[in-house]
Amino acid sequence: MAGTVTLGQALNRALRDALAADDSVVVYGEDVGPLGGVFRVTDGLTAEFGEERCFDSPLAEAGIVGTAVGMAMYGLRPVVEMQFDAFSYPAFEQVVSHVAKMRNRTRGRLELPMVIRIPYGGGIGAVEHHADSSEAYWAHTPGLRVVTPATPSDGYSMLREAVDSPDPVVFLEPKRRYWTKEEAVLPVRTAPMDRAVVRRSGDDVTLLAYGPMVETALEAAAAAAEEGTSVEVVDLRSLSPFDDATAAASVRRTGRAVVVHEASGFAGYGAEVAARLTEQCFHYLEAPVLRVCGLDVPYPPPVLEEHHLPSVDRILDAFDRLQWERTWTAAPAPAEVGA
Amino acid sequence: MAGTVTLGQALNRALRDALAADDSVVVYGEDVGPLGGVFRVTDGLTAEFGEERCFDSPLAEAGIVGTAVGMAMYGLRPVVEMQFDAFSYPAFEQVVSHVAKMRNRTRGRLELPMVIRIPYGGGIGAVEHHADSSEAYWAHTPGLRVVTPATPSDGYSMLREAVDSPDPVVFLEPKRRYWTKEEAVLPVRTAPMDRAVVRRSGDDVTLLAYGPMVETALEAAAAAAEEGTSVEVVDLRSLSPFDDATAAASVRRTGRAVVVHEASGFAGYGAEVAARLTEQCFHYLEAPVLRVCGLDVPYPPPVLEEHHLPSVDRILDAFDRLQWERTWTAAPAPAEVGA
Amino acid sequence: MKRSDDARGSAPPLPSVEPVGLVDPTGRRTEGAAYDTPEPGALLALLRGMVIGRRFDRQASALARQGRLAVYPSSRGQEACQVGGALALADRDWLFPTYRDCVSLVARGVDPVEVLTLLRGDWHSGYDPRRHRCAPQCTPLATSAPHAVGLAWAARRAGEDAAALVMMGDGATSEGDAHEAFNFAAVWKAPVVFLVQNNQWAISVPVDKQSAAPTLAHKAVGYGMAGVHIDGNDAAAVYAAVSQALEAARDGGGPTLIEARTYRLDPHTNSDDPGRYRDDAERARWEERDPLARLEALLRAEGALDDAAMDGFEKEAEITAAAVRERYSGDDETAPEDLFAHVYHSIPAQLERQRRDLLAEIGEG
Amino acid sequence: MKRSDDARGSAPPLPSVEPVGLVDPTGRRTEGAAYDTPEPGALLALLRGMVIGRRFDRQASALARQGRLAVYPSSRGQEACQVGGALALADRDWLFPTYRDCVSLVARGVDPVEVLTLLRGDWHSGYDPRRHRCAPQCTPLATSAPHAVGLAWAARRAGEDAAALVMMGDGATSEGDAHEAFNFAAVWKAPVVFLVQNNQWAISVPVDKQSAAPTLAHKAVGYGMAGVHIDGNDAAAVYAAVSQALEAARDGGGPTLIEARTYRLDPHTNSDDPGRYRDDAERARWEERDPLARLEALLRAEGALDDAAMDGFEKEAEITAAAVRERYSGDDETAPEDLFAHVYHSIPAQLERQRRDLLAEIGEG
Ligand SMILES: Cc1ncc(C[n+]2csc(CCOP(=O)(O)OP(=O)(O)O)c2C)c(N)n1
Ligand SMILES: Cc1ncc(C[n+]2csc(CCOP(=O)(O)OP(=O)(O)O)c2C)c(N)n1
Ligand SMILES: [Mg+2]
Ligand SMILES: [Mg+2]
Repeated sequence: MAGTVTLGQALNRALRDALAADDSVVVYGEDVGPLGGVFRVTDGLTAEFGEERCFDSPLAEAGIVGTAVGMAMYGLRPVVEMQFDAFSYPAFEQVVSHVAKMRNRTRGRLELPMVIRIPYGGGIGAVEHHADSSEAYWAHTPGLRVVTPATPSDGYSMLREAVDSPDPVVFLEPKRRYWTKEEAVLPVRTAPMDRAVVRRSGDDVTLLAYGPMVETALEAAAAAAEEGTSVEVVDLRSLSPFDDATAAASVRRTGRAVVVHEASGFAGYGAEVAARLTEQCFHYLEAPVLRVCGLDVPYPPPVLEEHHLPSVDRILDAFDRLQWERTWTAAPAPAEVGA
Repeated sequence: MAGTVTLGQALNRALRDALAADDSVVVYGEDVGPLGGVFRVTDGLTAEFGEERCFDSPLAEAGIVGTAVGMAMYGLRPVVEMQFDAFSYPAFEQVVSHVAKMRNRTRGRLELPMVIRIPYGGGIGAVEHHADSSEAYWAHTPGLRVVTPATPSDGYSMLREAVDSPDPVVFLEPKRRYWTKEEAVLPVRTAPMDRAVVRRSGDDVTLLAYGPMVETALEAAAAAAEEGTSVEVVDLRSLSPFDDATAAASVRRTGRAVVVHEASGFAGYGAEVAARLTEQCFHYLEAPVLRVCGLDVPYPPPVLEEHHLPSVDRILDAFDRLQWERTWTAAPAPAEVGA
Repeated sequence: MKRSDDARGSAPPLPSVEPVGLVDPTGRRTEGAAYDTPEPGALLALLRGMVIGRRFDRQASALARQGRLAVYPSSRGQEACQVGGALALADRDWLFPTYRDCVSLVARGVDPVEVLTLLRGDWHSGYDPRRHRCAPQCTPLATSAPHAVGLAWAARRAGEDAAALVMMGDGATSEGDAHEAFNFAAVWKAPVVFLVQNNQWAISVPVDKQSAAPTLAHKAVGYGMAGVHIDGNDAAAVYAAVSQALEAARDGGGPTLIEARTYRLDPHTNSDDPGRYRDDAERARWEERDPLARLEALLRAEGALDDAAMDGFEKEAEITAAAVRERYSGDDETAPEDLFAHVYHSIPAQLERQRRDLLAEIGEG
Repeated sequence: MKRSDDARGSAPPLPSVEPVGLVDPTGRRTEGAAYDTPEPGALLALLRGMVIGRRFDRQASALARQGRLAVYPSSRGQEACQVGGALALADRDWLFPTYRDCVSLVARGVDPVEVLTLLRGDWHSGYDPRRHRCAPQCTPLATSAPHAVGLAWAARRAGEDAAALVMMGDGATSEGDAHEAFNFAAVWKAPVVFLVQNNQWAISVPVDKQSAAPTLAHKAVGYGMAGVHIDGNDAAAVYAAVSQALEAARDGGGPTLIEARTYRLDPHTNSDDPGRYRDDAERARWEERDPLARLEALLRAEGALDDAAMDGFEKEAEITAAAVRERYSGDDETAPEDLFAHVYHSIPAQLERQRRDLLAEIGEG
């Protein structure tokens, strides 16, 4: 498969290849069978692999995740879909009290190699409950790996890696980017899924983004370049664990950082990014790490979502607030405090 | 009621007075009736007010919160108990998708004046699922008020205020402090529940804590004083909304800050505290805001919980890492960036 | 053993595996029906509601096709449930509709434009829930069922003679919240009626993948509540069954679970593609069981309806559709600052700052 | 209508409102019993398991009183369920116990000391789940039920002739997860047996506040699965009913919901105070329905048990208790670095830093 591929297609191909490679992989959830999922990410899988490998279950998210726990206990590698972000909430207890803890509870005797796919985020004009960004809930929960791809290649590679992972993975799919295209050759292996990557190099500011906001961040960086500001864009990819090395190295070099996400800012994931980069890079920072996030309101109705979502303009505004007039010459590198 | 009172007794008295003051208040949940709750916070309420005002419901947390939503829609003021922190998770969808959003969804036409009481946190030697600190999940959810008292007086006053609040309140009760005593006269009104308060004044460091950790913070401040460090202890009380004014004023004055909580640090509530104080006080800070938090692991079994929980020693260690050798003379106060 | 099995109720009769009806698909009264057929006035009101409802639904589908609604889940084919359920309610009762139940809201008297606010994407809900005693339409499946139970419990406590009608789909019955609501209602003997519109499909998933039970109404047995299985394309039956259940509920008889067997003729929403999962022949068979034609046939055969009356209904329907179209050419009235106004009773400082920033950004600050 | 009601099963017979048994409280065989009475060998094994189980339970309660366990939820009075359920399992089957089911684990052959690891507070679970085919004991109510369904489904898919037995309490049946597990099991025809130990109380809440249904077994009807209501103090009945249900499940007959009517004689846990919510007279009446005495009486009356055999069981029980006591005087083997070792397959950098910090702090770094 070479040529133009969308994120949705890349994810579909990853599932197909995973099903073909390993008989212990099963895919199920709501409408993932004949319909192929409401976003068609599971399109054709039932036809190709049969009802035993890709199928529709009763409509109950706790039941879906809970049965997947049992399958994984047995040794299967279930990949389940939550149809939309807010519809993963009924499964919250199963995820937090079991998926995240079973390995630890049993001293590693029961691993849960399972993947919970969640299309997340807004920007598609959807009505209430169809545009939440739930990453902070999952990232705060030890025992889960939480990853989110931003490009078709990463979608393919990270999903394959998630399915192969011995740990349970919450796999967050930026739904507004399902149709994002890339020239790619599949199968492909990109960076390991627990690594951040630099998507664009720059010297003046580090812009940290993930999932749906990576594209927006790159646009902002391009716009800033025209105004003479050189922005380095870091795609975090793995929200938990966090790749300190990549992010902190960039911030130490640029001395300024902005983190961007769609979720409400308050107690959001960006707070962790800002807090830990400040801990690790304090004396390199010319200004506080700023956050450009969704407003601290419930996700708005479609006509207002543009006001909620971080935009290129808001990111550029944040750059302007990075206290450029205050640049000091770098102090001799002090010992940094541990994370 | 004057004399020595425990937090548990103060909460009980608050519920009694609320039931007596307003016929629209109802209290229910698991074992809150004749048993008086596993922590006895509802002790005697059924006997005094009858089964219609305080009663046991079927054992189902989503059902409990969901029916409370309906009661509040009708105009009652339900106060429901989740028996332990981790047992609020089955109600997560009801809380996040309805309790937090109903007012906004209906443009204020349906307010939900309800209180969800959750005993939270560890330190009592309890087995798995009985010692979680779930505040980050709730605080990240716009539409909820999230408060947590640290003293008996605050327990009384804040719970009364929570019951009277037109907004839904997640009321987090630090279970290891249920037996904490104070000389108090009840009824009492302390500071409004959306305000932080300074529990101890100091000049060198601001130590921010809430709920179960306030007592630990005060102990650490006392110990630090003996070593010559003057610590100001801020009890946040309201986790959402956050009282920026009180916290930032303290940090601007001291130039150093540590935030402490039991929950795992990663993407925990302390990240928000650190990030926003850094945004608001960057040029006053002599060192990064440090976090002393639970480890990034599932809550440990009883024999290991001492290693997980923030201790006086760990807080003192954090003070030591505040880069005292680097104190600069305060720069002329620069314009601070907005939150 | 004071609180043993004896203290609990005995099993109510099992629901019928074949749906119960009053009017057969050809428009004739069925023999030995389980309910009395409603009065002609009520039947005319049902027909009128269905004619208007269907026209409204068609209009909304058209708006969705034109991109003037964010999404529209049609209830074409389910009008007997939509209207029969709504008209069975007294003014003092409450309706808890889902995203699919727009026609139900219209039948209840809610302004059709306000009904569409959610689906147009202007706000999460457009009508005043208190004025109409209609909860906002609920999207997370089964989650409004416990709300209805709590509200009904509160109404009874207040001495109000009111009940609540909860709408849900066949798929929604699989959710844990449905179970918890059924159970709370039965234990509390709350005045609630659960109307499950079994339209055979939960998006692409057929009901035999949701449940292995003989009917969904059989679930009632496990809660100790009454369960009935009715023909959901028979408006008279829906009206009668819901009316009787509401009455029993108000009289302290506790909740009833009604499964109404019907069919979603249109796609799940305008963005669905049913060709991927179901036969057109199936849909065609159900088109023949049209709830409107059936009631019209009965009323005409019994001389209770003439062309003039039918024309009148259709005219009303056109007026409703035209009003929706026209009022939709106006601007929407949602303002950016509405984002902040309703999150809390009063705006916290932090939100006030965000509000000011936004207004400044869009040049209104 | 291709996937209509017809495609789904017809209703299995309703469970009996009176619990079904094989041996009456005085130790005599009941007439016209629904199951064959197990062979004498099996009955002796049940009695042996119950004698050992009760002694273990008493020992654990004593340790809890001495503060040597963090908490202990006794199952005294429920031994027929604990042992009858466990012994009905084949080695290849899986057991999904709750916090209350320690005796069940002991009967299954798990090292009693490893069973108590959770309650001693040393770790969240002490035994190897794969070795014994026992899931870790589950505390969040009803949440392991879907695990069992998924595991059983996976086992069948792998061609294994194995089934899973899920234990749960009466209170747990009110949770949404119970509903979802029942439904998935029935729709998937998963080889699972749900054994509800209705011990009349969920902490302080009596079962008539949990459910208004005639029995909890009636819930089965709503899922299209078999439901049976048995005397949970009759070990022969529990063993027979669970055995038969497991067999049916393995044969592709789908799940069964068994309600076993029993009683929790002791407090909910050692820190509970049942005087606040229940009559001592109630407890006293249930003491008379003791599952051990009943089976002992039967076996003695029928000449299958003599003093020597009974002494043998009691000696084994004492040995078990003594072993628990002794091995409990040793140090616990949990090390602080265990905190980090099992969270992920390999320790991420961030945890590794926390590990090093902790070891340094406690002087082991
Ligand atoms: C908790 C939850 N999970 C998933 C969804 C996504 N979803 C919307 S409608 C639907 C199917 C519902 O089927 P049914 O209950 O039969 O109602 P119908 O749409 O047929 O009226 C699904 C899965 C949702 N809205 N809520
Ligand atoms: C989800 C959840 N909610 C609440 C609790 C707290 N809790 C522990 S045991 C118990 C009562 C359970 O009763 P039942 O299911 O009848 O089992 P029993 O204890 O009688 O064996 C409760 C409420 C829990 N463990 N899990
Ligand atoms: Mg449906
Ligand atoms: Mg019980």
